[in-house]
Amino acid sequence: MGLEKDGRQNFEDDRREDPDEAFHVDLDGYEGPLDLLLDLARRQKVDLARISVLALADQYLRFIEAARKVRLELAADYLVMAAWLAYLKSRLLLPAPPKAEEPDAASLAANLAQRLKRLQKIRAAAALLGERPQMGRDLFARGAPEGLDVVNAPLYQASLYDLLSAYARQRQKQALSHVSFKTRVVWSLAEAREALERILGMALEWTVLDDFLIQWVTSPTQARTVRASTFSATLELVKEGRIDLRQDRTFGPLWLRRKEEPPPALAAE
Amino acid sequence: MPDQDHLFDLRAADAASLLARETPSETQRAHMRLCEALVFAAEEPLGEEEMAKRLPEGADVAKALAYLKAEYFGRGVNLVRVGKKWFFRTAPDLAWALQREQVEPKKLSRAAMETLAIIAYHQPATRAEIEDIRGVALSKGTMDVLLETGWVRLRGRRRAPGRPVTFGTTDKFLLHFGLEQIADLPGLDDLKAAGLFDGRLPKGFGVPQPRDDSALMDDEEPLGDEPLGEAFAPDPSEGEAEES
Amino acid sequence: MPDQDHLFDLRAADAASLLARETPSETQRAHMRLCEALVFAAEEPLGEEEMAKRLPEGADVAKALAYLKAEYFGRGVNLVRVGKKWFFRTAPDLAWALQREQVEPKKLSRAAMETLAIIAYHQPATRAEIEDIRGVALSKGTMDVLLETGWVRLRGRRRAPGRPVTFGTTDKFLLHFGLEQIADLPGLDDLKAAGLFDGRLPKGFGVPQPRDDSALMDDEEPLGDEPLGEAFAPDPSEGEAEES
Repeated sequence: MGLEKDGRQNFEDDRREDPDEAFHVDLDGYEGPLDLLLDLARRQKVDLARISVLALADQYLRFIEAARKVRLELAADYLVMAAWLAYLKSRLLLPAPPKAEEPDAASLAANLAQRLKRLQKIRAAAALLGERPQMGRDLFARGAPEGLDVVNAPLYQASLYDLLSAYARQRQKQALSHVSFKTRVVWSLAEAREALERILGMALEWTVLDDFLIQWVTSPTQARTVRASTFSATLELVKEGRIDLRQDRTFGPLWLRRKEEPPPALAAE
Repeated sequence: MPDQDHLFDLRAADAASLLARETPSETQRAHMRLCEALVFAAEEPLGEEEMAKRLPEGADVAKALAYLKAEYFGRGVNLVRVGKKWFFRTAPDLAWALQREQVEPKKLSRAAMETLAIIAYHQPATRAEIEDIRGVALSKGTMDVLLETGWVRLRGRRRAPGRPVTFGTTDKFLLHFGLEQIADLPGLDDLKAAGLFDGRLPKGFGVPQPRDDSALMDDEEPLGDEPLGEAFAPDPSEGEAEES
Repeated sequence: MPDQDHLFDLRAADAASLLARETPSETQRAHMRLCEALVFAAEEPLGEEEMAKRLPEGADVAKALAYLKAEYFGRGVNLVRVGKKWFFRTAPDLAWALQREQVEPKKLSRAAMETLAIIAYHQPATRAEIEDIRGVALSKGTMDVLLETGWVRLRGRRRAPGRPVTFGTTDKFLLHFGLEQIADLPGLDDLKAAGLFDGRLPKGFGVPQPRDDSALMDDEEPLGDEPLGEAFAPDPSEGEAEES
């Protein structure tokens, strides 16, 4: 209801005890002014169609007055309704103005009665709805349904044109952008080393490295890569102490020879 | 379980008498078996189209379901239609034997129940219309609770100043309350007879029938992309919000 | 499962004959309804003791269940007992209807289309050859999709280091693209005439005459038993994979 609990409530409460009051001045149970009006109307114990709006307005205003003594602050909804009912009451009591610019008091009253009736009906409907057997409370679906499956079976679609244009598109693209380099034959370090190790047995005495290479070089274009890789491989073998390498002068031929005594590390193996 | 259920049972009885008049053919029996298995296995109410896709071409699904419904009349489990969908559920009169002690479903507050009723009987309804009938501002919480149940949905927007969001009920609502269609709402005739919802219509325009069609009505338009926040938030002009 | 089901059906038929011999009394009918609803709503197979607790004192649960089982004999849904527990399940012979294939039209990705075209013209083609022509690595997904279409098949293996799998087209491919034979695929001149190639082609550019003989070619051998995984997996040495 949004009513503020007021600190002064108890004090005021003590002062106004009215045993004659026909109703409890407590708004907490009401869902707004229309609900309050409906409750008051019900106490008239007549059909809503024949309700006395004037009497109802009086009751409402008295109730609100009383309520304000209990709580200084009332929800705006209630006060707006009170103001409107006070206005309606004055209109109902005074003779109708000669030239009616506003709806006459009787139809305003009828309209209010109609709204109350509408609220009453929808309440009844809500109650009926709530009384219906409900799923999960009174009605139960199958406890353990197996479930239905939908398996998607893709159906691929493509036209011959799609196929041909896809083919032409990429063949053309590749034909124009494809720069083909001549495949370079590269002699890897591993290959060179393997080859060297295989023929080391022949090189007990000092031999020129290029003599070895001759066996491997089949075309002049390969000479560079073979020489470079083999040279690196010889350095590795020197480091391992398996061969000796010698060069007598700058840019002179490289001499290599197998070490006669295997190094202790290898002997141990 | 007043009037409405009685009506519902009458319809079911009508269906039952179908089998007294007609005997399904062998083929129809086969289709009934399939529909029975499909609806039984489905986790949710099953549409006739979905069944048709799983039955032999040209099978009369509606007829098979009518026979099947008749066969289940008076049984402990009934075949029930909700909207255009079908499902099995326990018979209403056996509720006492089935109620599970531990689970007491959360009850809706009075405000929520009334708001739900207004939306159901008056749909499509705007927040302002709900507030007008109840004579009190609608709290955001109430609407949230209802949307959370899945019984209420946002339908669209009213073609009117402010383009307010319109609310309606869902198939889940029908399912939950055991209604075949929105026209089966209890007390609807009474409400219509009282002519209570024609306030916003000119005289002679007729009493609007609540509609939960997915199609928008003439005075509705799609939700669009605007944020929906304002649809739920209390009108800023109203200081107080009810507690829900 | 077949044997078991057969036995089960015999037992069910026995049960069915029960109803031919005996007619349940009104009271027994009421108990059947309750059992039906209880078993239906239960989330797990339901024991007879559990049912007895919810049925009127002294009710013959076993008898009610026997009648009920008989009633469900031959229906789309059967009442089944496992040990001392009961549950409903859809009739085993209708299992096929619970699964529905839904045809979903799909377009091939550009990568897949290009790969397909290369396979068509250059078959038998290995993955490496396709990649060489396209100038981009072939993703596993692309090949999977093509095999799924049923338009591409594994032909055999190339007699070459690594024995790579060779791909070719299928009869389904011809059917889909309206070709009588693979040789009907247009050649370079036709493609040029159709405006699919412009004039800027390097000298010596050609389009192969495609062949899809089912017989393996001289440089092919049968697939053998080796796993095919490596035929699809992208070469680990290639960093970037095309998007499929």
